[in-house]
Amino acid sequence: MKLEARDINAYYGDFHALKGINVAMEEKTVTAFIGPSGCGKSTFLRIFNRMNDYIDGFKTEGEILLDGENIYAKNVLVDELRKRVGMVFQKPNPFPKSIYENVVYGLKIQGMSNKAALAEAAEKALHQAALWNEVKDNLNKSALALSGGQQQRLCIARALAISPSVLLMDEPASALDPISTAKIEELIHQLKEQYTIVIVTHNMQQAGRVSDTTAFFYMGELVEHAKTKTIFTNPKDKRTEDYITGRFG
Amino acid sequence: MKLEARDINAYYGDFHALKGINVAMEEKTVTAFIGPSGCGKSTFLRIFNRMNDYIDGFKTEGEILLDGENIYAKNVLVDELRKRVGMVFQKPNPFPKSIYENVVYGLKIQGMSNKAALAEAAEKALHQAALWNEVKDNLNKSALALSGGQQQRLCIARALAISPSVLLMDEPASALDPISTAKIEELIHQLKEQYTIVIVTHNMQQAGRVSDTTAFFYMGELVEHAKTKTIFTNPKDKRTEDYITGRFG
Amino acid sequence: GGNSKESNGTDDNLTGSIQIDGSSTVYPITEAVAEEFRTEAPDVKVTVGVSGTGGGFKKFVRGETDINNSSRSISESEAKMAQENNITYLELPVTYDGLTVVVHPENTWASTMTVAELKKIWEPAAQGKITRWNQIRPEWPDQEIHLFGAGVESGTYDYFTEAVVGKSHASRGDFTASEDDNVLVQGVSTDKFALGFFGYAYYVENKAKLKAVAIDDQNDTNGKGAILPSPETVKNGTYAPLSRPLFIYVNSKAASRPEVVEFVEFYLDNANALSTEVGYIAMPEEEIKKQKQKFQEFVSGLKK
Amino acid sequence: MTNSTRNRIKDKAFQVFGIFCMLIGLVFLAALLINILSEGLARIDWDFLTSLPSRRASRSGILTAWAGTLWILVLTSLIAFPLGISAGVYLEEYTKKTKMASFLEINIANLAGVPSIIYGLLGLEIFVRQMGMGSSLLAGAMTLSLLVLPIVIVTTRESLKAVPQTVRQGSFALGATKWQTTWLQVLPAAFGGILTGVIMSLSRAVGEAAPLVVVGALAYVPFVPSSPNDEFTVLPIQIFNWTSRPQAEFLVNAAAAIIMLLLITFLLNGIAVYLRNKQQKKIKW
Amino acid sequence: MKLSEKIIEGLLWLAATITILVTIGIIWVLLSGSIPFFQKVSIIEFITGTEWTPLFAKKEFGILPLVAGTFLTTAIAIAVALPLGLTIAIYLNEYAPARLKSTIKPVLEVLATIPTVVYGFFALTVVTPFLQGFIPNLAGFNALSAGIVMGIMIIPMISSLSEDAISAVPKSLREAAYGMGSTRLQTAFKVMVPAASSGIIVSVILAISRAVGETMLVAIAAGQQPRFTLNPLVPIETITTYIVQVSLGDVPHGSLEYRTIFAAGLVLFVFTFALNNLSFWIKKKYQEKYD
Ligand SMILES: Nc1ncnc2c1ncn2[C@@H]1O[C@H](COP(=O)(O)OP(=O)(O)OP(=O)(O)O)[C@@H](O)[C@H]1O
Ligand SMILES: Nc1ncnc2c1ncn2[C@@H]1O[C@H](COP(=O)(O)OP(=O)(O)OP(=O)(O)O)[C@@H](O)[C@H]1O
Ligand SMILES: [Mg+2]
Ligand SMILES: [Mg+2]
Ligand SMILES: O=P([O-])([O-])[O-]
Repeated sequence: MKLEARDINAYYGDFHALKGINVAMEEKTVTAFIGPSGCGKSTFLRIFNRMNDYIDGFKTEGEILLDGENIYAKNVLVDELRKRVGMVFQKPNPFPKSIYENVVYGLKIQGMSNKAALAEAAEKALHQAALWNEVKDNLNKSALALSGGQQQRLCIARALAISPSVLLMDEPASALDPISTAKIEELIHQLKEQYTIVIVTHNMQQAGRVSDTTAFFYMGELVEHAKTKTIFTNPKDKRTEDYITGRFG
Repeated sequence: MKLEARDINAYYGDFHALKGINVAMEEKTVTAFIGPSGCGKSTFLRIFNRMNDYIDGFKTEGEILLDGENIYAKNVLVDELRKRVGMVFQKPNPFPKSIYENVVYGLKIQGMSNKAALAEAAEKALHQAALWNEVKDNLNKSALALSGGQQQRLCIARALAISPSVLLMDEPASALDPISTAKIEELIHQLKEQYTIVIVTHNMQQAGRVSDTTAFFYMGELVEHAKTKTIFTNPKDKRTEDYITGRFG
Repeated sequence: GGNSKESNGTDDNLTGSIQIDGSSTVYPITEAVAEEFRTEAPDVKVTVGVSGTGGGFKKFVRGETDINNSSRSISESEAKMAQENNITYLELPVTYDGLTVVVHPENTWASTMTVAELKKIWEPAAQGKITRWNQIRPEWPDQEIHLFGAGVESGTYDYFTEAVVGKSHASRGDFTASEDDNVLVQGVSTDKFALGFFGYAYYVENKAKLKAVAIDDQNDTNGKGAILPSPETVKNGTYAPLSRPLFIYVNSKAASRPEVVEFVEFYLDNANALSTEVGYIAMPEEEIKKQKQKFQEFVSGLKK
Repeated sequence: MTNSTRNRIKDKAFQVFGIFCMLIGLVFLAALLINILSEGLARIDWDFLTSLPSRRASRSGILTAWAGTLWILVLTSLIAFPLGISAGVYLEEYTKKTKMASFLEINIANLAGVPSIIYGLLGLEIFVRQMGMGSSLLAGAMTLSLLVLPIVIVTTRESLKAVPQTVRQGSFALGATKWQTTWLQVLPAAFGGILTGVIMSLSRAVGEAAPLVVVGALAYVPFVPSSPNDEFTVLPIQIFNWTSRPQAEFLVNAAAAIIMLLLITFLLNGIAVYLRNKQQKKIKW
Repeated sequence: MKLSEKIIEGLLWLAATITILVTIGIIWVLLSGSIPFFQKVSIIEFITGTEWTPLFAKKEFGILPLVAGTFLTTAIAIAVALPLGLTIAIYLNEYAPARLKSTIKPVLEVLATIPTVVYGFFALTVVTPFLQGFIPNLAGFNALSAGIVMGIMIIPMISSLSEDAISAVPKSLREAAYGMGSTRLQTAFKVMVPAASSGIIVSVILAISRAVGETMLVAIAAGQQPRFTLNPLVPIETITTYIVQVSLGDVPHGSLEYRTIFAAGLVLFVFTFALNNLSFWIKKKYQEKYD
């Protein structure tokens, strides 16, 4: 198992946001988290790179094993962890800097300063994110001037530049138009060959298209986790079925 | 026709938000507006009670006929219009007052002050909104202390109290839990007998359950408007089909 | 320094700074002297504060200032303090003043007042009691009287209370008291029912907005009836009891610095011209000469 | 008359009243500016700007006053900005919602509301007396620095708040440390806003007279200060002094000096507003 | 955590805690000046006495005349600023088109950026003579014109802060009100103002605190005569003016006069401190309501 959650409970102050969650994800697969708004998908996703650490009053119990090691162990350095677990957010969030500066930021803060090496890494990451052809002549343009879909792919490139092995994506296409959405979905297909991917989505068809397994969350609980096909055709739980068939949400 | 839109174009400053929309709605029917985020559903809905009037830079062209009269004609008084066209919003928005004060607000500002008459009207509206039994002992409690679903029904009661003939609802259940959602949907079924209802929803199954006709919007255009069944089983336009089948959104 | 300037009497070589503080009554003259002195010695920084005579002396006797402007002689307690701090000094009269009682120009009733009437207004017992014009003379208007007077750190206050109330530093406390005479002028000149007192120069400067009250000391040996302050009545002593000399006090340590010596000599040389310019009353020439001599002796005494 | 028409008439009436109230403010502002311009504009010339104070209004200038103001501005900036911006960064980026943090917050809100003259008393006792600085530029600038510190902190915090959380998250997610994120992403993104606040605080400092009166800046200072230890005067104090003189010519001087002071104040505010607008245009989150 | 990160955080922490030192400094300075004062003068006499003549031979130490002067100018200022400011806030929020609002708001805020000496000058040389045209008994220094001018000066505090508070009311409430057919006036007074009331109260309290602490304006235009009166037509003295007046006289360190300004300062500080805390507390409560 590449990633494994063991008995995860999470709290925002007194609010019990995640309730005893166990889940395991294999290497080089895509796992989709689905569920109605507020059920805890994002909270859970962010537990895998300890992104919730800075939230006041937030508390996690349980273990997350990445390659068999608990990332919540005492001696773990959070910034090192995040170099191994990249993240892409719902709204594209490029830094207000040039495209190039966005892509190399992760490398620069690691102390890399060789210009040629940086440029090479940037090109590679932009290629992987299927953005190179669109921006290669404008690397010094502000990232904010790109379209939403391009911005999101830039954020993916930025995450890839530091060579993580896991990629977390929180509704990466929900703010995008159909064409950009299709591009991102295609990209996920390609990235699966190298990366272990976890994606949160509210679009069930999207989950169906891109993921190998799907986990359905409801009110802080993991209701069901199974092969995507199984979830959509033969859900075990009534709540899953209600959600899939659009009874609510 | 109860409501009819003729060649509606709408602009936020330079942004062309609605493009040449024509649509007609019969009395005592439910019409659903669907479409991806930002396509103009809410903008269009709010045109029917001139709710956009106070937005700076907003401009409408075309005619909206309510019972055959153009509500954008010069001599129309907006506050009178809004008494005929009630509105329910996405997030429940009760006034920070008591339940009773919320329901009678619309009558009070019209100058009605007879206590008995107000109480009677309040009871009737709360009955219609299927809320009476839950709140009848607590009419003086703060409306903010109600649950989300109760708040939304209170907002519906508030709208019904001034006896409109049209009811506009902008994603009235999207912030609610499954049980409240079901209650609201049931309510819509009942209200249809007296009111002409227009509902915006992002939940296609909901549209399927509650509406008689469905209008699909895409990037400011009305792509298709037809019997709900037709739209869902046999859409004419490729974009409608893509959306219905979850290709994007 | 350039020759052209030296031929004009400037002394470019003098530097340093001179700290002056004290009387607001004397301030206009010292300010004028300091300003003219700039052309004499442009690199000497002269600062002149306005703390009132008493406030100034408090600093002077601790050696914090070089010169104190003073509208009365140093008091015993102040002198004692100076002694304790090993401060020695020289008193130099520089001009004459007629302490002026003023009212608003539209005040038609109070053109003359007797010293007794002033006492009735200003004595400590008047506080909260004498508050209306008609309490002074029944025929005067039944209107609240608004009083403006020199602040308690000022020599003017000491002098006025001594001369009018009979005891230095004793007066009522419910009046607008300011060390800054400009504030008093402002107050009286904008208030029809005001009465105030301050140095003659401030009256002269603002004659158009103020009306001086003629004072009757009910002592015919020095002029009969009510008398208005003027250069003549002050000089010949008929404007009594409110005529007085004004002084500067020079610290002996400071007087061993060349810029201070230069400044004081410049002061005495120009005292008459500048004091008349700002509104005070010139001293007789031989008096000035005497002071200059006194100062020179004082300075040469220090050198030994 | 129906209720509905009555409601509409009331509605209109209030609209008229609202415009009337606004006009009162605007007319007052216009009257003030026009009055001061008409009184003082003719008095402003090169001599006025470059002359030392004099007993004669017509010869008196504001050289020492604006030189003192300039000194105060520079010194205050040097002291208040590093302190205030650091404190703002600490409070916004580093503290969790602890008791200490909320105590600091209440404390700063309180300091922002302490009357300026109290700062004068603080400066008088601490800087002028205890630390023996006397009524020097340095003492004045330190006093004003403490006075504007809450403004700098609060505006720094607000500008930092305006930087979307997503920027920080983006940076953290790439393995950046707290300080790397703050220094490389958040502060550059907030720079415009911070600068705006900093300039606003200077404009406040320029206009303050009360605390400086208390620390003793009201001597007749007929020379331009040449070091932070010199005594000084500033424009508002020069104006205060001239205003308290009864002679009409000095009031003209005061009006002329007010024009210069307003010029500086408006200039600083103008720059701040310009920067803010530019910033808003540049970055659309 | 890395060492450099620790050091940087420590430095930033130091900067933040300096603000606490400032508060401690203020309290220490005020107390160390006042305590010796209160050893000579009974606190009872200080807070109940109606005569304030600490500079005179016959010394009285009743702070009430200064408090009355402060209260008077503040009350006049608020009487001017509150109705004007609140009306403007509502007008801008509910009636004015966005373009007008975005020009008027900053223009009105100019009122708050003008140094207060300028207002003092204007009150003394323009407003007082103007008012004397109607009120012949009006003294040259008086609380009335100082209070009026101060009121106009603090209009933007009330109008801008109240406007912000009204703007912060969720848009959905306004829409609900309009959706029911309310007029703008009804929307404003029946829904928006009640919902924003705590924010509006905060703005008024802050304006009061500002008026209480205002110095140069009253020092120039309201007079320097401690007087236990609520008559706005005569010269009075505020707490702040008293401090300025004594400071101008260049107070000898350690004297009783020197200490009176700290005692007066302490009273001023207590007033404003109470007001500021009150507003802070209300604001906190109010923020929770809408978060
Ligand atoms: N910072 C926070 N403080 C307190 N509660 C929070 C915080 N963030 C989220 N929550 C609560 O935790 C629960 C789970 O939130 P989360 O964002 O994980 O939901 P989600 O499934 O991602 O929903 P969505 O689809 O709307 O993004 C929600 O009830 C939310 O209100
Ligand atoms: N006040 C406004 N000013 C400018 N543009 C606006 C405004 N309100 C909406 N828009 C724009 O108009 C378009 C249509 O918005 P609208 O709110 O009608 O979309 P919608 O279909 O209701 O979306 P959603 O499902 O997210 O509610 C969007 O692109 C939106 O950005
Ligand atoms: Mg989420
Ligand atoms: Mg919408
Ligand atoms: O001249 P005095 O200021 O001391 O009165």
